[in-house]
Amino acid sequence: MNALAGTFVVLGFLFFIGTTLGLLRFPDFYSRMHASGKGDTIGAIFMLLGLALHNLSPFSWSGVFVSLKIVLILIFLFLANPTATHAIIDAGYETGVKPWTREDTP
Amino acid sequence: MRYVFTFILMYGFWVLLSGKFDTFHLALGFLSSLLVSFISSDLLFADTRVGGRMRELIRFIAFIPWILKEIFLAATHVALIALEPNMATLEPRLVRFRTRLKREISKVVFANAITLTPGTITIRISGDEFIVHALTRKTAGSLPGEMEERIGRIFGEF
Amino acid sequence: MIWCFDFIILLMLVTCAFAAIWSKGLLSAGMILSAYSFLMALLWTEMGAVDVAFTEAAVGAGVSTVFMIAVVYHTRRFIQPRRYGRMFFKLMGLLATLILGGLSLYAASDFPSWADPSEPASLHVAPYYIENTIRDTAVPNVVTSVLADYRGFDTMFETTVILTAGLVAHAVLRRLGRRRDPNRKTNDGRPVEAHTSIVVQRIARIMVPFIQLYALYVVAHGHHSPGGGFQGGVILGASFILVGLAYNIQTVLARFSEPLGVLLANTGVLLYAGIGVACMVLGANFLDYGILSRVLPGTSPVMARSHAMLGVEIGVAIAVSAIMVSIYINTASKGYHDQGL
Amino acid sequence: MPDFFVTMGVGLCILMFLTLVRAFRGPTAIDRIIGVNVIGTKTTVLLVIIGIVYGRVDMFVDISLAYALLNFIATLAAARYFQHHKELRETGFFLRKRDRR
Repeated sequence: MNALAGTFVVLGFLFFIGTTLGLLRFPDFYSRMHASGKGDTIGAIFMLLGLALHNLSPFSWSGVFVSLKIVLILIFLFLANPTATHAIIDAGYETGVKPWTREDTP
Repeated sequence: MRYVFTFILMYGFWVLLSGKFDTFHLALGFLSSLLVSFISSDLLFADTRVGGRMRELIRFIAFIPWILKEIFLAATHVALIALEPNMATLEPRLVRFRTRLKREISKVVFANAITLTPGTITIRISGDEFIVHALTRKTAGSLPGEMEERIGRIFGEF
Repeated sequence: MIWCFDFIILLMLVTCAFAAIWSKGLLSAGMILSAYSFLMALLWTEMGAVDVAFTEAAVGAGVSTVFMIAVVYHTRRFIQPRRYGRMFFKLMGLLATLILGGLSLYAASDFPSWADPSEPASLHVAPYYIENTIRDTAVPNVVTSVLADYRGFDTMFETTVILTAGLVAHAVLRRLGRRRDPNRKTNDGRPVEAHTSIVVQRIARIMVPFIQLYALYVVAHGHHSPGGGFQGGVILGASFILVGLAYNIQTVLARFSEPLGVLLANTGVLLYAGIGVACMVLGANFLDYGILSRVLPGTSPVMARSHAMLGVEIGVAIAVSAIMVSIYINTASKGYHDQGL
Repeated sequence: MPDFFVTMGVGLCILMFLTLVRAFRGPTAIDRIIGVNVIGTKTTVLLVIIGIVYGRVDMFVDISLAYALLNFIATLAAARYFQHHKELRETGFFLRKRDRR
């Protein structure tokens, strides 16, 4: 059980690294949104799943409830994160940011 | 009807949060759920016919593993692009297409699913038209694709 | 190993503070202060001050950033360079900062060092609270019993301070009897009301009931876990702010009208003070809850204190949530209560 | 096992610092909002990790849940600000330098 939890946490951490790199390296804000919208959600999901599993390992009923709460956090992040991404990118489109395209580079 | 459903949902949420089963806390939960279902049950369920929603909910839960797999692929894809030395496959573009989905809830689920899956983010929904930002040429070609079909089937449109 | 957390978070905090000062745009400064609040919450948690961290989380994520953005919405976003006397003002600012900072450092040298076991507070008051909370009040969370019972008088006046802040915001900002043209356009010919995507609206509608129930849970479980009246009230207010952000101010006012808001804000404080007065009527001191066991059926004085604390927390929650919504509506719509952020 | 979680937490802190770099550098205010949003998600996870390190998850998970529920309110407010702002088009603040006319 612990090994599985550890694997999940490490996997989530790798996704967080990918997010951060994407956020720093991508050329315009639309593509940065790709990094933050997806990488962050999946990273948080994996990490929280791992933590919930780890929390179960000495089994107790209060531990089960705490794990269920962690799963609730995960569900709300799953709802809220793409929505926030969509809201920001919609706002950027509204203010007239031009997307970066391959042809722009000299 | 929607009061009852909101109340049941809220009471379940309360028990999950509280984790205490003495009379005092259960009674407090009863009052709180009553209050919330009184204030904002019209937010949770837009129309009063709630009964038919259960089947959609079950189909939606069955849809979740598939979407998780897609998100996993998507995140790997973006992370790999971010790791490339000069990001050669990066070819961002805007895509416009019309959707066949009619109901608001299915459009919303579709938009969030697009946002979470390979290299695409929904920018705007105006009526039937979706404007989507795609990260590479390959992902731009794959819209609307299989996902629209699946979501349409969940919410009983096709 | 824990010091690594401390070190990185403190480093980030200082960087955030400098960045917020340097930034030319007010909105950017607001966003950086929002990040500052996240880091602050992390630091409180890491030091074990869970209730304070909860307050920081609820206030920082839920309302304070929204208030800042609402204020910036009605001001010019960028700092205008001053034409004359720039050097003079800067030097005066530097001088004032140096004097104030020196005085604070001088005063700080009188404080006991952090977590010193021999300081007066940890020798006399704190051990009493820690040892006797369960015996006196049957409340496991010491912070709640200190705030609502042992130091109930302070908390009552803190709630009054919040009420005053809400009333002042109302008195300064609200423009009664004036209306703006609902069809007016901005400079570039677009309608004033921002359009919001159906995705945001639908998800906000799903989230709002859960946020509200969570707020009530936080109020009710202040005795056992972090949280309490203030945090729960802020979260409850934030749920109405979310409705306002996803739809518009009219929608909020339809649910939470202005007279109702004023009524609730005052009712909350009155509930708190009323419990105190009820104790006096029964012949004990103000806010001495133990005597209430005569009125509440089937309770010992200890349980009466516990239940009275819950009543007090509910009062705080009602007042705080009403005031948060009222401040949001007033700042976002410039006091016209029609359109805005 | 606690050492493993402390390492993960410190790693997340370092990632937060890198994200802060994006939040400070901009170049536009929208980039800062993205940065702050990402920091919010990381905070949510980090709070649970700190809870596990201290062995009191039941206390810390509530704060984390509050962040999960409230984090997107601030983002939404900022996005709504940009949905509608007069100055942006006039000053060309969002365009890259060579697109400004």
